[in-house]
Amino acid sequence: MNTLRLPLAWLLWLALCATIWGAFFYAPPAEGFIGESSRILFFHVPAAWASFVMFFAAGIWSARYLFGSRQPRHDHAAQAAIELGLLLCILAIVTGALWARIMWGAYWNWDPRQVWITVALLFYGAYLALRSAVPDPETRRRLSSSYAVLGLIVAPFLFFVLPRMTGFSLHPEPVLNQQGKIEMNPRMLQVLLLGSVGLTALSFWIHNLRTRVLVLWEKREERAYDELLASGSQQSTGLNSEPTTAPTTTAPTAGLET
Amino acid sequence: MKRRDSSHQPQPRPAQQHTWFRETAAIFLKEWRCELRTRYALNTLFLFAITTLVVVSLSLGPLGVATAERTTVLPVLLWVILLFAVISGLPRTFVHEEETRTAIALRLSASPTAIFVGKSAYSLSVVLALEAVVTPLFSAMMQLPIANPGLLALALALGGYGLAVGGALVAAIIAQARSTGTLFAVLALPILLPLLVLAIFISRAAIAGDGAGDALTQLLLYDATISAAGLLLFPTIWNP
Amino acid sequence: MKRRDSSHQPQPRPAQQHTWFRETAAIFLKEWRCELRTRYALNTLFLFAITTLVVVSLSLGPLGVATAERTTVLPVLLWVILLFAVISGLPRTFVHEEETRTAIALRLSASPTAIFVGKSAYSLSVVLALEAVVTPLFSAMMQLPIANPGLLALALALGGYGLAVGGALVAAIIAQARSTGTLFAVLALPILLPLLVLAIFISRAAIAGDGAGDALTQLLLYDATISAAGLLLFPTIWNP
Amino acid sequence: MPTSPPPVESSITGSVEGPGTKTSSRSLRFQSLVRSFGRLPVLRGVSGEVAGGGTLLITGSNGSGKSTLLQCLAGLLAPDRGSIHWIEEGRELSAEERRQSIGFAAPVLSFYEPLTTLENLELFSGLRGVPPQRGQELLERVGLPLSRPAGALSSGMAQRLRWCFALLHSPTLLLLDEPFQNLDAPGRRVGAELLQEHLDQGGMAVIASPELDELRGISHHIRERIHLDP
Amino acid sequence: MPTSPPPVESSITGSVEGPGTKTSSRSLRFQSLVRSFGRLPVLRGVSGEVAGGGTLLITGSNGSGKSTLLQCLAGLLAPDRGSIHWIEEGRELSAEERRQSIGFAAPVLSFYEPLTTLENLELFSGLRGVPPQRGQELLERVGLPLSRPAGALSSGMAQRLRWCFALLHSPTLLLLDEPFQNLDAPGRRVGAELLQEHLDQGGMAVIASPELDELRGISHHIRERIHLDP
Ligand code: HEM
Ligand SMILES: Nc1ncnc2c1ncn2[C@@H]1O[C@H](COP(=O)(O)OP(=O)(O)OP(=O)(O)O)[C@@H](O)[C@H]1O
Ligand SMILES: Nc1ncnc2c1ncn2[C@@H]1O[C@H](COP(=O)(O)OP(=O)(O)OP(=O)(O)O)[C@@H](O)[C@H]1O
Ligand SMILES: [Mg+2]
Ligand SMILES: [Mg+2]
Repeated sequence: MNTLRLPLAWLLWLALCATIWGAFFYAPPAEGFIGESSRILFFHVPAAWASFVMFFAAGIWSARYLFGSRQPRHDHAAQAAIELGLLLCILAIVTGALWARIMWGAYWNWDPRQVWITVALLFYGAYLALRSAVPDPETRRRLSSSYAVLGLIVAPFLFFVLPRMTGFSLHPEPVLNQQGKIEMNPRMLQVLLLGSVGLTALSFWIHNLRTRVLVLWEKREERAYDELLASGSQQSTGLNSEPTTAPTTTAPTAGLET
Repeated sequence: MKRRDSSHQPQPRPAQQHTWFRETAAIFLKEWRCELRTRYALNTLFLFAITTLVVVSLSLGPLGVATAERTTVLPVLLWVILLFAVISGLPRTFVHEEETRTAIALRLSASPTAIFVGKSAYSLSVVLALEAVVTPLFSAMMQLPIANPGLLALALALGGYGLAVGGALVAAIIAQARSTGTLFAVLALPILLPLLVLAIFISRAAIAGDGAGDALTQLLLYDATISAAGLLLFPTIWNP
Repeated sequence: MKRRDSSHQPQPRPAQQHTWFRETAAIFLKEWRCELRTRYALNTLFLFAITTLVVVSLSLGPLGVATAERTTVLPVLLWVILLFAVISGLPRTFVHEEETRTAIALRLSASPTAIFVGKSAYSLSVVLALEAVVTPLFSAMMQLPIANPGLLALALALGGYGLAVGGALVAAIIAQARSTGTLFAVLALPILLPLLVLAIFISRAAIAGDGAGDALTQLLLYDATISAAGLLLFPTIWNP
Repeated sequence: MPTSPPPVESSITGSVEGPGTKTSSRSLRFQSLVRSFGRLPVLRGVSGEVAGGGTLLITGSNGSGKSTLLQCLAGLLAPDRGSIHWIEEGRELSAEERRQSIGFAAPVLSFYEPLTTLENLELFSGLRGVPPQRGQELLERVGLPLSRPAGALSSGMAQRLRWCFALLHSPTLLLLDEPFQNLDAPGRRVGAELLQEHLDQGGMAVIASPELDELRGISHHIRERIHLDP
Repeated sequence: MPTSPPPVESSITGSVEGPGTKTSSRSLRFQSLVRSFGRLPVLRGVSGEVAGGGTLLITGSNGSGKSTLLQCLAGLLAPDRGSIHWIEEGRELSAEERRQSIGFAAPVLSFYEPLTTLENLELFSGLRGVPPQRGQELLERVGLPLSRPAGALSSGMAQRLRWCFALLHSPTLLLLDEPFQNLDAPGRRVGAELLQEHLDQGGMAVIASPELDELRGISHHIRERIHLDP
C-alpha cells in the first residue's frame, strides 16, 4: 500500500490539473448559460457531490463504531469526515451563490436547492455543537455517532429528494435526471466526472490525514493518562482533614480536570 | 432480539411479546400520570401554542392576509406554531428523567425498546391533543375554509407522528449532554424540517382541495425511516 | 424594604445598595456560567437563531409570500421566533432550580428581589443577543427593507425587555403550578399577549415607515407595570 | 409515618451555655411549633431552646419530623402555629437577618452541578458578601478538590460541600440535618472540629439525626435533646 | 480519585458459600476493572469475586470509587477495561439477563416524585413482570405508607423505598451502596433481615460503605472485603 501511495498521489495531482485545464479549454461553454459562467459547474458540482459523499461516509463510520467493536478511531473518522463535508458544502454553496449572482441576478434567492443544502449545513453543524456539549468521551462518541447515523436518513432527503419536489426551482436538473438519461455535452460530462472523482479522492486523502491527527491526539491524551496512573503514588486522597496538606492534594486534582 | 434471551433467565417470566407490550404500556401510563400531576409539559406546550395562535390571529386577523395568499401562508403559520410548541415542550420526556435522577431506576427496570416506544407514544398523544386543540381554533380564528378535512387530518396525524418520534429520539440524545434549552432546537429542527415542509404541502393541498401527490408517500417514508432509526439507535443512545 | 434591615444585622456587611447589586450580579453571572459550561454554548445560541430563521424563511421564502404581504406577515414571524426562544428557555429559570433541589440553597443565600432581577437580567441579555443576531439576518434573508431602523431597534429593545421580565414571572408561576398541578398556561397568557401585539404593531410601523403612534407609550407603560408586578409578586411566589 | 395520637412534649433540661464570652446574650427559642402537610400532622407542638455556645439535638425515628422542624427554624417552611424567637443582644432578629445568619446543611440540599465546587461557593459567598477566598479555605479544610464539578462529586464529597455551604458565611446558628451521612472517618473528624470551632465562637447549633450513635465524635457537646415521637 | 500506582489487589480469602443448596453454581467475578472519568482515574484494576450466599464488602474513603465500582457491576457504567463474568449453572448471563436479576440500591437512586410509593413500585413491577401486590408486601414490610408521594418522603423513608426497589423482583445479585444511610434502628433491623433472607435463598450481595461500623447488624455476613485506596 505504502509503495502505491506516491504514484496515486501523482495520479490525483494530474487528474486535478486535467480538470482545471479541461474546465477552461477542453469543455465548451454550456448553451443556455450567460457567457462563460457555466465553467464554474466543474467546481460547483464536484464540491456538492464530494460533501454529500463525506457526510454519507461519516454515517457509515459512525454505524461501524456503534454496532461494531466501538473503536474510537471509527468515531474520529466520522468526525473528520463531517468537518471536511462541511467545508465542501460551504464551497458548493459559495460557488453556487456566485453562479446564481450571474444567472439569477442575486446571490441568495430562496431556491429550494440553496435552502436544503443550507439545512444540511445546519444539520452537521449541530453535530459539532452536540460533540462540544458532552463532557464524558465515551458518551460523546456514543451520542454523536448516533446522530451521524441519523444523518444517513436525513442527508439523502436534504440533498436529493426535497430539492426536487419542493415546488418550482431555477436550479438545473441533475445531470442524471429522473428519466436517468444523460443530457450534456459529452466533453463537459467527461470533465465533470473527472473533477468529481478527483475532488472526492482528494477529500478522502485529506480525511485520512485528519483522522490520523485526531487519533494521535487521542494517543497523547492516553499517554498523559497512563503517566497519571503511574505517578499516582505521589498523590494522596485529597480528602484528608489536615489543612496543611490540603493544598498539595488539591493542586494535582485541579490539574486533572479537562 | 435482546428480549429473546430474557426468556430463559433465572426467575420465571411471561412470554416475551407480552412482556414487551406490558413494559411499553407501563411507561406510557407512568408518563401520563406524572404529567397530569405536575402539568409541566402541558403548561409550556399550550402556553406557547395558545399565545402564538392568538397573537398571530390578532395581528394578522382574518383580513390581514389577502385571500389569494391565505392557502399559502396560513398552513405555514399553523405548522410553525405546532413545531415550536412541540419543541418547547417535548424535551422534558428525557431531560427530566436525567435531571431528577430517575433515569437510573428506569435503566435498570425496562428494556430500551419499551422505553422508546412508550415515551414516543406518550409524546404522540400529547402532540395529537395539541393539534386537536390548535387546528380548529386556528381555522376558526383565521376563517380558513378547509376543502378536504380528511386529508388535513391525515397530514396532521402523519406530521404529528414524525414530530413525536423524531423529537423523542433527539430528546434522548440531548438528555445525556449538558443540555441547554437551545441545544434541543438546534439538533431537532434540521431533522424535523423535511417533515414540516412535507406536512405543509399536504395541508395546503387539503385546504385548497387538490391532491397531495407524492408528498404523502414521502411523508410516510420519512416517518417509517425515522421510526426504524429510532428503534435501531435508541438502545445505543440509552445504554452506557 | 426587606433589604433595609439587612444593614444592621450581626456580622458586618457592605452598604445595602451594594449588597443588592452584588447579589443580582452574582445571580446573573451564575446563570451565564451554567449556560456557558458547554464549550460552544454561544455557537449553539447562534445556530439556534439561524435554524429557526431558516425554518421560517424556508416555509415562506421558496413557498412564497408576495412582497405585499411581507410587512404584515414577517414581523409576526420575527416575534414568534423570539417568543419561542424565551419559552424554550423558561424551564431553566425556576422549575430547574426546584427539580435539581438547588432552590433551597438559593432561598437561603439570596434575597428574592435579587433573584428575580438577576434572572430577568439574564434572560434579557439572551433575548437581546438573539435579536441582534436574528433581526439583521431575517431582514437580509427575506429581503425586507426597513424604513425606520431606529424605531425597530426601539421596538426590539422594549419588546425584548417585556419578554424577558414577563417570561421570568411566567416561569415563577409555572414553577408554582408544578406543585399545585393546575394548568397555568391560561393564566400566563394575558401577561405575554398585549406585549407581543404591541411589539408587532410597532415593528410593522418601523418597517413600513409610518409612525408608531401611542403604541410606543403603551409598550413602555406595559414594561413598567410588568416590572413592578414582578418585583411585587415574586417574593410572595418564591418564599414559603 | 407518625401515627401515635398524643402530642409529644419536648423534654428540655433548661438552656445551657457553652464557653466563650459573647454567647451570653444570644438565644433561639421556639414554642409549640405545629406543622402538618395536608392532613398529615407532623409537628404537634414542639418547643425547645438553645443558647450561644450550646447544641440542641433532635432525635426521632424516620419520618418523625426532624427535618421538618429544622426547615421551619431555617425559614424554609412556615409553621402552621407556634412561634420562633431569636434574640441577639436583647433584640429580636427580623426574618431577613435570620436568613443571613443561619447556616443550613441537610440531605435535601444540593448544588449547581455544572459549576465546580469552588464556583458554587464563590456564587454563595458573592450572594452573602463574604470574601471569595473563604470558599477556597473551607474546601481545602474539608479536603475537596477545587475544580471538580458539583455533579461529579461522590456522596461523601457532596456532604462535605454541604458543610462548606453551611459554614461559608460563619453563621451564628448552625442547622445540621444528619451532618455525618456518607462521611468516612476523616470526614467525621473535620466535621466535629468545625462544629467545635463554631460553638467556641459562641455560635448555636441544632442537630438532627435519627440515631444518637450517628453522632459519635460530637456527642460530648450535646446537653439538650428533643425526642420526636412519630 | 484513587491514584496509587499498582492496581489494588483485592484480598479475597477464596469465594465463600452461604447456606442454601442452589448457591453452589452461582458466582460473580470481576477482573482488573479500570474506569476513569475524563482524565481522572477512579478504578485502577479492581478484581473481586462473590458466590451465591456470599457477601462482598467494598470499603474505602470518600471518593475512592466504591459507587463507581457498583455502577459498573450494575451495568450503569461501562468500564474502560476489565471483565465481569456472571455464571449461573455454568452458563454466562447475557447483559439483558443481568439487568433483570440485579437489585440496586444507592444514594443516586431516586424515584418519580409525583407518584406515590405504591405507584412507583407498581410501575417497576409492571416493567419487570412481577405481580403488583409484591410492591405492597415490601412497603408494609419496611413500614412505609402506601399512598405518600415519593417526593414527600423523609430521607429515611426514601432509603426504605430504595430497599424495596432493589428487592422488588427478588434478584439474585444485590448491589447495596451505603444501604443504611439515614435509617433509624428499626430500619436497620429490617434491612439486615431482608439481606439475611436474600442470602439464605442463595443470593449474592455486594455492599459498599465508607466505614465498616456503618454496617453494624450485618457485619457477621461479611467474609470477603475489598478496600479501595483513593
Ligand atoms: C447557492 C446556490 C446553489 C447551490 C447551493 C447549489 C447546490 C448544488 C448541489 C448541492 C448540487 C449537487 C446535488 C445534486 O446534483 O442534486 C448542484 C448541482 C448542480 N448545480 Fe447547483 N447550486 C447552486 C446554484 C447553481 C446555479 C446558479 C446553477 C446554474 C444556473 C447551478 C447548476 C448546477 C448544475 C448544472 C448541477 C449539476 C446537476 C447534477 O448533476 O446534480 N447551481 N448544485
Ligand atoms: N412536602 C411534603 N409533603 C407531604 N408530606 C411531607 C412533606 N415533607 C415531609 N413530609 C412528611 O412529613 C413527615 C416528616 O418528614 P421529615 O423529613 O421531617 O422526617 P424526618 O424526621 O426528617 O425523618 P428522617 O429521619 O427519615 O429524615 C414524613 O412522614 C414525611 O412523609
Ligand atoms: N460523573 C463523574 N464525572 C467525573 N468524576 C466523577 C463522576 N462520578 C464520580 N466521579 C469521581 O470519581 C471518584 C469516585 O466517585 P465514587 O462516587 O465512586 O466515590 P465513592 O467511593 O462512592 O465515595 P463515597 O464514599 O463518598 O460515596 C470521585 O472522586 C468522584 O469525584
Ligand atoms: Mg430528615
Ligand atoms: Mg458512593
